[in-house]
Amino acid sequence: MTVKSFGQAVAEGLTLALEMDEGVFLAGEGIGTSIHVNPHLPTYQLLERFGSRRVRDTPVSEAAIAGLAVGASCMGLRPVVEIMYFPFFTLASDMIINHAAKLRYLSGGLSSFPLTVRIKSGMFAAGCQHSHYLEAWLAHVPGLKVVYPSNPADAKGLILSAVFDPDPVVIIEEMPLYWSIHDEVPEGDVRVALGKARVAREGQDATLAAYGGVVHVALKAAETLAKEGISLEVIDLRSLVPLDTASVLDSVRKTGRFVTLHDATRFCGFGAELVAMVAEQCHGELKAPPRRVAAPDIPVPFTPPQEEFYRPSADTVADTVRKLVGRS
Amino acid sequence: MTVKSFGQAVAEGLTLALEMDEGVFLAGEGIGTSIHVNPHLPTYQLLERFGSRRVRDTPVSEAAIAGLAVGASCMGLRPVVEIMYFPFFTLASDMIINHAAKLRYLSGGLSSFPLTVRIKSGMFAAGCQHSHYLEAWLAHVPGLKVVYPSNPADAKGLILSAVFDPDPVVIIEEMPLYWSIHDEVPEGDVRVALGKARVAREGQDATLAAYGGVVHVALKAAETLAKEGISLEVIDLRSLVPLDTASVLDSVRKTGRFVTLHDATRFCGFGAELVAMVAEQCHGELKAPPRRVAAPDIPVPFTPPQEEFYRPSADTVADTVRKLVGRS
Amino acid sequence: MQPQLDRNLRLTLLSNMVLIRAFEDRISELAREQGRLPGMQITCHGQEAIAAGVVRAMIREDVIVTNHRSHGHMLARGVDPNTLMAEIMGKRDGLNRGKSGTLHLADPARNVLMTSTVVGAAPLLAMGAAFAQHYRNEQAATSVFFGDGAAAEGSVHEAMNMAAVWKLPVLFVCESNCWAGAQSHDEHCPIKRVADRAPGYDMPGVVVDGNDVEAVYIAAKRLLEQCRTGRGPAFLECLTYRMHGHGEIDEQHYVDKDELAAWAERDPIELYVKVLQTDGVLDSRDAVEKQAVQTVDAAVAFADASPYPPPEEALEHIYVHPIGQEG
Amino acid sequence: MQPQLDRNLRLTLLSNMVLIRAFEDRISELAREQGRLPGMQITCHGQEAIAAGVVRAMIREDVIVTNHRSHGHMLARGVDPNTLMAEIMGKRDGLNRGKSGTLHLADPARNVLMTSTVVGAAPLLAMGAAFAQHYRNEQAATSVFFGDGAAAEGSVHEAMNMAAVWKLPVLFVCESNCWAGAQSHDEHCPIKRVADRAPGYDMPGVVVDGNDVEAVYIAAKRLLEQCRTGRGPAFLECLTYRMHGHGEIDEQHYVDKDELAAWAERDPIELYVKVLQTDGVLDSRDAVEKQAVQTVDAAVAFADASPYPPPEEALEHIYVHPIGQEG
Ligand SMILES: Cc1ncc(C[n+]2csc(CCOP(=O)(O)OP(=O)(O)O)c2C)c(N)n1
Ligand SMILES: Cc1ncc(C[n+]2csc(CCOP(=O)(O)OP(=O)(O)O)c2C)c(N)n1
Ligand SMILES: [Mg+2]
Ligand SMILES: [Mg+2]
Repeated sequence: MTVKSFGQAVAEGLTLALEMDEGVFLAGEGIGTSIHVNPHLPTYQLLERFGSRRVRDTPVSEAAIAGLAVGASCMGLRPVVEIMYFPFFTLASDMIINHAAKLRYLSGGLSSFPLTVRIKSGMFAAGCQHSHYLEAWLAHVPGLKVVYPSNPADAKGLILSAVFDPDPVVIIEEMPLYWSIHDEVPEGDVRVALGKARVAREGQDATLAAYGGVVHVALKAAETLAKEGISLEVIDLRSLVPLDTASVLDSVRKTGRFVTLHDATRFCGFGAELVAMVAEQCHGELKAPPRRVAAPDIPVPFTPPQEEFYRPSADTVADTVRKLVGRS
Repeated sequence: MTVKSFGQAVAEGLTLALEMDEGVFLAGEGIGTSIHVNPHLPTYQLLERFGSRRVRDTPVSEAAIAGLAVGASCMGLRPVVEIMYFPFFTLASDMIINHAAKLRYLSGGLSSFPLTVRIKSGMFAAGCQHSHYLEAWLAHVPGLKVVYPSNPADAKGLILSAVFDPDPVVIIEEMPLYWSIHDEVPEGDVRVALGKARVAREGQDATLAAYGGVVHVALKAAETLAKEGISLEVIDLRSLVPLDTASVLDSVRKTGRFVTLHDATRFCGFGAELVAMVAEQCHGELKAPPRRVAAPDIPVPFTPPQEEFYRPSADTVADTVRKLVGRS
Repeated sequence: MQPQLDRNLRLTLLSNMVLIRAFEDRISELAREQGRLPGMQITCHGQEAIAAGVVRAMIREDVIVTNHRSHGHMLARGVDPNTLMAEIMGKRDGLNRGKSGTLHLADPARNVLMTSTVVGAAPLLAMGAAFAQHYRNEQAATSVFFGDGAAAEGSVHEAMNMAAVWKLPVLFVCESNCWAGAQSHDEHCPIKRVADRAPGYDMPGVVVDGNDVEAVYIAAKRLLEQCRTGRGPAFLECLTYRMHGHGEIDEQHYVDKDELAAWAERDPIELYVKVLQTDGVLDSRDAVEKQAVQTVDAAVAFADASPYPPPEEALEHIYVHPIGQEG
Repeated sequence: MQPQLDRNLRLTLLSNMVLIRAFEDRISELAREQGRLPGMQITCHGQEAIAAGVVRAMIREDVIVTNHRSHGHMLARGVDPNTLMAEIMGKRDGLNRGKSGTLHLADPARNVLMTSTVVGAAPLLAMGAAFAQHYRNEQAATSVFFGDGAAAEGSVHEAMNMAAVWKLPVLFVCESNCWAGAQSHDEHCPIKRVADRAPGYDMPGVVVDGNDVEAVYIAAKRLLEQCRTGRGPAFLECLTYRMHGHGEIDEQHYVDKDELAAWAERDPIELYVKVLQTDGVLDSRDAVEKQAVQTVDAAVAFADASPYPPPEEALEHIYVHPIGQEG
């Protein structure tokens, strides 16, 4: 175990994958030579280390980046491609949605597509053409797997599982985590299975399900609530597809209360699926209505006070839980 | 009132819009000269009638079709563009999601984009690269409005509202309805407001919310159930954004039971939002768990028995409602 | 003057075209029988020389990626007509267990890697496949078939650009059949020859008579050779005409009858039969045609005998390990 | 030899460039002060001649669509430097009430219609705007600015293709500054001159020295004239160099210092000052520069004095009639 940043942990996963399998290659815009020189970036110095055959800077051409992944994976390689920011996923979406996710099905199982798409997400004062949380789109498409790590160890373990999974996996990396989150990371090829949630904090009074950076927001809220005698169980989903429904439902059955949290906008967000699932499965077992904490239904704003306004806060989470347990 | 097919009703709406406003023009692949000669197609003979300035066949170029709409609408025209089949929306999605839906916001309200995107949806034995129900994607994007008519009068009334709305509206048209559904359509410029649901059938025992072609499936199930003494209220949402939440919630409060129905796959489908909303708002008022009837989480299959397997049926709806009311 | 090709090769080129024609004729007939073939049927009538010419120019290691008008490419590559026909009917014994139908055929065992019916997508997939060949340093290339209409899509541009920047072994085969659905060439393309765009990607752009099977073969062979030897991608435009409607339901009300008749005079099979007869290579045209019809008869019989796959099989073939059942 | 331009015009070209430079210098400084400018700042240092030259060649009815490197285009078009600076700071009195920041500036009143920071998107938007001009039979054109890196995007291809098929009045202005982020020209483009793709769309492709403001002006004027008179779109490639990093945080470790120095020798402002001095047109360079600095000082003062917009205003400007409050 060594303490690493989130970005370094992704880098370690990528490095191992590149070392272990000659069929693994990376491609994306500026993943080799970058305008950013930052040791916490996931592809930092991988070009220098593995050369331009394995680590490939591409033209600004998202459809081609995704097409490269689909075509090369069908030939048996294990492409790991990067979409620079989530809004540009739209430009790659035909390849990912209509091809990566469907061509195995259409072939009657003759072909497979062991590709990984890394999508960088998060807010960084650039506005809604650079920031858009679209994980619900991906989760709605059969044929894809979708993972969303919150911490360094999971980031490394999930990227390894993604790369060596026989099917297309999308991994969403929140850029601001790259340098802001540091934690212990196990050495070597330690994978985190796709579809297994993690109890980030045990609790008795309510269950909160989250993924990615807001897991830390939830933990902060749980800390605050603990001081008030309210015990919040925080589940870090880690993977949206496959979804570890059992972990969520077991916890809800234990606590009798449920809240979700994400940075994406509320309407038709992933939280809707979680709440729907809980409402369907735990009817009569809930002591209070299920709740969603999410961004308002607006594009990600640019100017700092509005960007802050967009972001769901630990205070909002704590308030929501207080109401759920009847303590507000 | 005249009886018209669904396709003729759309055509009537488009015709009126073209007649009423010189700024309205239509563009899309084969909307003028088509390989299909069918009087129930919504753009049948509009080229002959309005000429190629107003009704424009485009290259096979979905990004350009959408870009045309965004650029021309910003200049004050009212483009009405067609995306031939829903999966090809991916190719237009950058323009629609990152531009049509966001540029007004980014301009601080200086610009507006009075455009309409008509997306053809539905299954027709072509498989998942031609059929994919992605309305939940659209509904998740602030800045768009999304309408989804089930019958000729609504189709005409909603298309008119969409064309003259000052913001981007996406209207989803299920192709198989064009010729299979005939009903009375009011003459003239009779609009259906965006955001107003319609009670398609009154009932007391359970509430079903649906949109598009499956409204007819729901009505068929309601018919069957009525014979068994179960009274199902069917709400035709007509518009997903804005969503008429009041109509849904009022009905659920009356019946105490809720079920949704759509052709899209279940996981993260629009039904998740509806169930989540009901679970949040009607906690303690539900006599049974809310339910979703939806397609299984698979791509739309090609071969006829599997296509049928995909499609949620009136029998499934009836069974689900029977369980809800404790009669199975 | 074209160099003289080997006699066996010439006969193979002919029999490939004749088989394709017989197959497509049958599709055309079956499409008119209610309930026989699910969905819209798109045939390659008139374009057989392109399929035969390009595919015969390929070596076994070469890979094909194709589009909605793929039957000819499949047959030329030696895909079993029985499983092909069964697939088009959506049957259990179809090439893809009824999951594809006519539109998304794949036969990876014969290097017919993928088909996409999203117009313009095939070139991107092919670029990715060619990347793998290049990455592994294989002496092989990928041929991708697409239409003149597809050339308007941004995806084709991105595929050509990336293939050119990285010198990937892709042969872009544009079947310029004068139509994209009901739109004529000048409604979607501002220049006469799509191949004239090739220099903009630093690749050779060759235009051939797509109804002259030997011309297609010779050009494709040379360009594929260039692809395989590290000299980067190439573009081959084959001028031809779509002799049936866009689909079999399309009655082509928008097509000039004289133009169609003029192209019918240039039927690729008739032209080649004449050449081979003149050169004394072809003994009996009838034998070739009879053989083709027998093959197609057998294919239909095979397909008819196969049941539909079970409805619940719709749940399979999404993931390699179905979710919830991972090792 | 270029024809001699009007004296006032020449002085305007210079003062436009000088203002842009002063503005961008200030952005560059402010970007280094912690917390002063939100987000990454992208300047057009070295590319001022393109903004000044193209925009001065436009008539009032002409429309601009631009990209992430837009400050120069805005200033040349006469956008108020005060509200521009306030917008870049994300302030309430910004051009777009702090909703845009540096990346998505729009000033429709001055026909700076839209900015998109999705690389390659601007040409599609411009094509749509030009369609409206054509539809209304206006004698006007749309100029769109994009980079050489953007030329790899499918969107640029689709925009050029549709504009060409329909003969829309768009001037595609490619600012070829040798870089796309940290990638050099040959990493994203297989040919030396992007303009060589123009014939593939049946449009003229003109290459000019992008650091020679008069050359840019003259070429743009001629091509815009062609656009406005129904002769369809045109392509203008302006060869230049990105003198700062991709953003102000970028220290350009990947840039050859000698190459950068050689281009610094060809600074568009220095070059033009020399020309105007030789021709005896420019009395005092200092006066022009002083004026520019004063303008920028005033802009910063204006922007600093403006508060941030209220956080809840984040809920506004999505729909014309907020949902739930329709008429
Ligand atoms: C992205 C996309 N847009 C539209 C269609 C509908 N479509 C199918 S084939 C076709 C025409 C294609 O023309 P071309 O590329 O010339 O091929 P051809 O049919 O002539 O062989 C169209 C528009 C599609 N399948 N995919
Ligand atoms: C679709 C998309 N992909 C990637 C980016 C990130 N990005 C911003 S600017 C840029 C480089 C663009 O290069 P070029 O078009 O030459 O313009 P320049 O910056 O040189 O003016 C990139 C890759 C983006 N904004 N949009
Ligand atoms: Mg064609
Ligand atoms: Mg550049």
